[in-house]
Amino acid sequence: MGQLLAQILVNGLISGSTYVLVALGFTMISGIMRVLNFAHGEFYMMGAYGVYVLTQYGLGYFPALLIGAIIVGAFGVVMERLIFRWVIGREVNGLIVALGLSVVLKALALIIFGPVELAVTRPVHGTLDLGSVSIPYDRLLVGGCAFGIMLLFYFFLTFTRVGLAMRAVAQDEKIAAIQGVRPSFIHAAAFGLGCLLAGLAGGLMAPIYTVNPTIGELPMGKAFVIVILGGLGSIPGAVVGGLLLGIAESFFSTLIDGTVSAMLVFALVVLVIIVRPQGLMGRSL
Amino acid sequence: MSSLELDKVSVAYGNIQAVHEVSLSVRQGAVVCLLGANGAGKSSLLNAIIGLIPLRGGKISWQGRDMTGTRAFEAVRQGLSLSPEGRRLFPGLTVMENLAMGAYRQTRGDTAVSLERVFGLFPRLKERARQRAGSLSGGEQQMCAIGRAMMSNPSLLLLDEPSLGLAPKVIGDVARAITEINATGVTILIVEQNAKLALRLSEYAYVLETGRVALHGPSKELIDDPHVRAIYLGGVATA
Amino acid sequence: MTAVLSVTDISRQFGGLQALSDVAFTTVPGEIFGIIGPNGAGKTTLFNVITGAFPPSTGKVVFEGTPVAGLSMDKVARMGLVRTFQATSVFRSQSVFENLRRGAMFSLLGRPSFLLRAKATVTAGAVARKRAEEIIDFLDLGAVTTNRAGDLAYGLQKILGVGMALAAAPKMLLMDEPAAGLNPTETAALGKLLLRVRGEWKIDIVVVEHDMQMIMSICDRIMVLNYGRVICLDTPSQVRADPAVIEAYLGTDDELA
Amino acid sequence: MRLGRFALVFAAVMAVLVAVPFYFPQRYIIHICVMTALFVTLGLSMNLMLRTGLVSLAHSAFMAIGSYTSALCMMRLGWPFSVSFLASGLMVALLALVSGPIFLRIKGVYFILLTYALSQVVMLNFMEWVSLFGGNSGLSDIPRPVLFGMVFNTARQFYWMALALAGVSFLVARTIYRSALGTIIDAIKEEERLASSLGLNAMGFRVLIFCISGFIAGLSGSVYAHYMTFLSPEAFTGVMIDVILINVFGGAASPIGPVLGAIILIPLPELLRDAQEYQILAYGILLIALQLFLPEGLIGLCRRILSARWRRS
Repeated sequence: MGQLLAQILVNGLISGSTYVLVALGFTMISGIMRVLNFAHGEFYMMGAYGVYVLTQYGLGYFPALLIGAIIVGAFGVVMERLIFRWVIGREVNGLIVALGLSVVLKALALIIFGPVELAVTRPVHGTLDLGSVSIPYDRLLVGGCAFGIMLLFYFFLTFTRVGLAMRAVAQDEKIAAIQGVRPSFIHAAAFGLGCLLAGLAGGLMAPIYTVNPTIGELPMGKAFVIVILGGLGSIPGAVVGGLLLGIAESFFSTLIDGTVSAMLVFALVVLVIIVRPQGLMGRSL
Repeated sequence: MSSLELDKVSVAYGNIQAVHEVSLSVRQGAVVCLLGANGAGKSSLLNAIIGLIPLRGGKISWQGRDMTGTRAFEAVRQGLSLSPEGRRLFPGLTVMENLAMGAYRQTRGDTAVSLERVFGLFPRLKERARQRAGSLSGGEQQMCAIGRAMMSNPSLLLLDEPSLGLAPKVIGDVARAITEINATGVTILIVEQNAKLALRLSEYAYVLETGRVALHGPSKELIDDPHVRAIYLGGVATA
Repeated sequence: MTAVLSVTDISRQFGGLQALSDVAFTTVPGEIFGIIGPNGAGKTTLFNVITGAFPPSTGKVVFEGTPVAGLSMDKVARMGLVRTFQATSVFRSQSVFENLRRGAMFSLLGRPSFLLRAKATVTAGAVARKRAEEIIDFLDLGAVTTNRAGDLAYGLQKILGVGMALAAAPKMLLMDEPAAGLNPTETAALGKLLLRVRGEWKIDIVVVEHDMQMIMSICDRIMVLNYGRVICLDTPSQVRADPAVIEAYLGTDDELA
Repeated sequence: MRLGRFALVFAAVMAVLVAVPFYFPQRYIIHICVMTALFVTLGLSMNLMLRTGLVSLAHSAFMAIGSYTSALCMMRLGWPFSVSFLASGLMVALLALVSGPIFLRIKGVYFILLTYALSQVVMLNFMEWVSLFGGNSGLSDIPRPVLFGMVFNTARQFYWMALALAGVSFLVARTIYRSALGTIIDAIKEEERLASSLGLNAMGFRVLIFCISGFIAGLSGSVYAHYMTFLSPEAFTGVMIDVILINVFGGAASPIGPVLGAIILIPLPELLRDAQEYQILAYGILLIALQLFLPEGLIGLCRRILSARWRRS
């Protein structure tokens, strides 16, 4: 029983960590710009295609992951300047615009790559056996990278000037402005960074699953659940909510089955909403 | 020689006009206070000076530079700084981080100097440096807000209701700090509803009533003016 | 004399902050009761506790013998205790007449169950129109009945807001800073209006206000809050002369010592 | 009389629409007409939500629930179509009644996210509960409806059925908007706090509208199921966006908005089947452009033009 629990926990933490990466960007964008980026899953999808294309051109997996994510982030900045800045603070309008962008990006992927499943070569093979718990190396890599990225992101938010300004803008944009922070710069930077995180998550998951134009939908759905659980706009909430979701899913689906797990998780979300409508961690960065 | 000049400044929210053609001037190095009952337009005026609300009309200049239309994030580079009404700290950030935000436009070296100065003014902040600003007491929050405003090393400090909701003893601490700040050459425009406190701290006062200057003069003379009392306590105004 | 609104020993904490401590008062029929205090004294918190926006930590609020603390705002309004807001007082996109008609209609058709009573809609429609017309006469709004409420001058919007509350057929009005944002002329007009509301409509009023001039001139009794405590509860002339009140408003001399 | 004029116009439009299959007997055109009428219905159901100030992403799932309910009632329980049809609406309304008081406590954005999660869970059930819903391969051989002894098995008959449903939905929506209930939901959308302070139980009315809206969405699903005779979860992907787009494009401020939106937008992808990816691409760009440049939709544009002309004359 203890072994099973350990295995469930490890699996949950690994899948949860990638959920966190997607949810972090989503929640940060909504916290800072009051925009619900329903196209967030498509930035994840772009990250996966980025790795696919770049490795096709002979780049190694890790450089491809990094460069791909940076391109996704840069594209996010462009989208913010082009589209999203007009709907800042108007959550419903922002949502519809983002839905539109999501449709556009999926269609573009379909036009460029077709509806086929593309495979990215796995950078590592084999399985790590720790007595009773066994973890495939590629999964371990994803989990390790995801936690590493979370750590870097944490350091960025805590110790850099721009990171600090992002948190300040999320809490009180006007007051941040009178300290000399240019809000439009922070908006673009936060949107780009959020997209970069989603791109990284997509790139990390690409070798494990195949790549197709709709792969972003699932992680985005998870991100929604996570932000309801953790509180919209809350960074700690995204981490706690993501890991919680990963472990809960792993637990329920190992012991019962996938569908029941999804329903139980949904019931959990409804429960959280009844008890704490602002989410587990409230609304602050 | 006057340094902050407001010339017929008007401010409005939608169809509610908050400030009507207010003109006032503040001498460099002085402490000047703006009095008035609630809703008199005092905060609106400060917010307009720093660029948080656009002007409906009029002109603002600071040290001879035209500040009309300056956006909020540019004002700090002109030496302006505001400690807003209700403190408005970043509640999820620590005291240290709030102060760091105040020094957002400063270089690392200048930040260290400003920090020393702020900790000198408010030793309590040093003890609370790692605490979340939202968990501070009211007095500490006010110190943090003034401290944050001082971190940009401003030449003009705008203080909005620094005594609001504070216990009398803490008000004394804050008042002393304001005097100290002024002694280092910072010009201060202070909005207060605690009239006695404000008049004691300042050398000149303007009294606003429903968005207009109703009265102004040297603070010493206004302290005993029945008009001021009438504005606050609704007695029969004789003038 | 029976109490209309009775508030017993209300306290309320936020985190570590004691926003209200042991606030108590009782209004009598036919009274205009004022609540004042410097900024941050706890007026808004008290108002929110009375109107059920959040429950008190301890204490009771009783309206005409029924405890109301913690009940939803609409339910309390249907019982006859109607509140007005500082900022949002009208439906900006609608005409003046429609605003008043809504005020009356919502009090009559407040719950979805009205759809089961076929006649309710018809009678309510007629009653609402009649009430709206009455109030237009009372407030002398005849010249602007078809104007969009959002286009009215701010002072008139406030008057309309009072009219809408009247249309809801209240027994008592609870008003949150009705004079905020008004100029002295408008404030004076509003004060007169409140006196007429009490006189001609027999509606009691509890008003939280900053404007001393107005509150002193219309209230029968005034309660002064400072730091969440009642420091004075008396007639206007007594309140104005009370040293504790003067100190609360103008500050004390020993703060700089 | 205004009512008289409206009744006349409505009857005339319906008459023209009823006659469409006689002039365009081609099967694919009638298919498009059926789908358009169903989306008019669904669009109107969403319009009720939007008028109350709520964006629901659960309506595609609502339609799906209606479809499966109606199909299974006939297939498993052997109920007649008329009963199954009503059951499909009631099923969704019941779900709305139970979930509404919880979901609708949540304002704005959380409500949107939550309805999205709800729709995901619902669709997951259809996919995974194979014994009942047939999983990804879905349900096939759904029986054709029999009403008043008449078997509905031609596209033309379904068109009339869908048209009747759309017509009734339109009348229901219009009646609601023009009644006291309409005033109430407008007030809730504009100033909920103020409406409550005057004695309005805003939550009660929001739940009511959620139920009515769900009921209509369920009915549209029922007609869809028996028309297609085949159901799979996949069929409902994209509906979520379509139904919002219809309202945004047409303009959500009037019940005519979603009608116009559906009539213009639904035939488009069907007519250009060959270039579907490009169609979808154009769809997305349209959605963004509309939201940025024409946030009030066609109806809003018409009103602006009309009022500008009114002012000039």
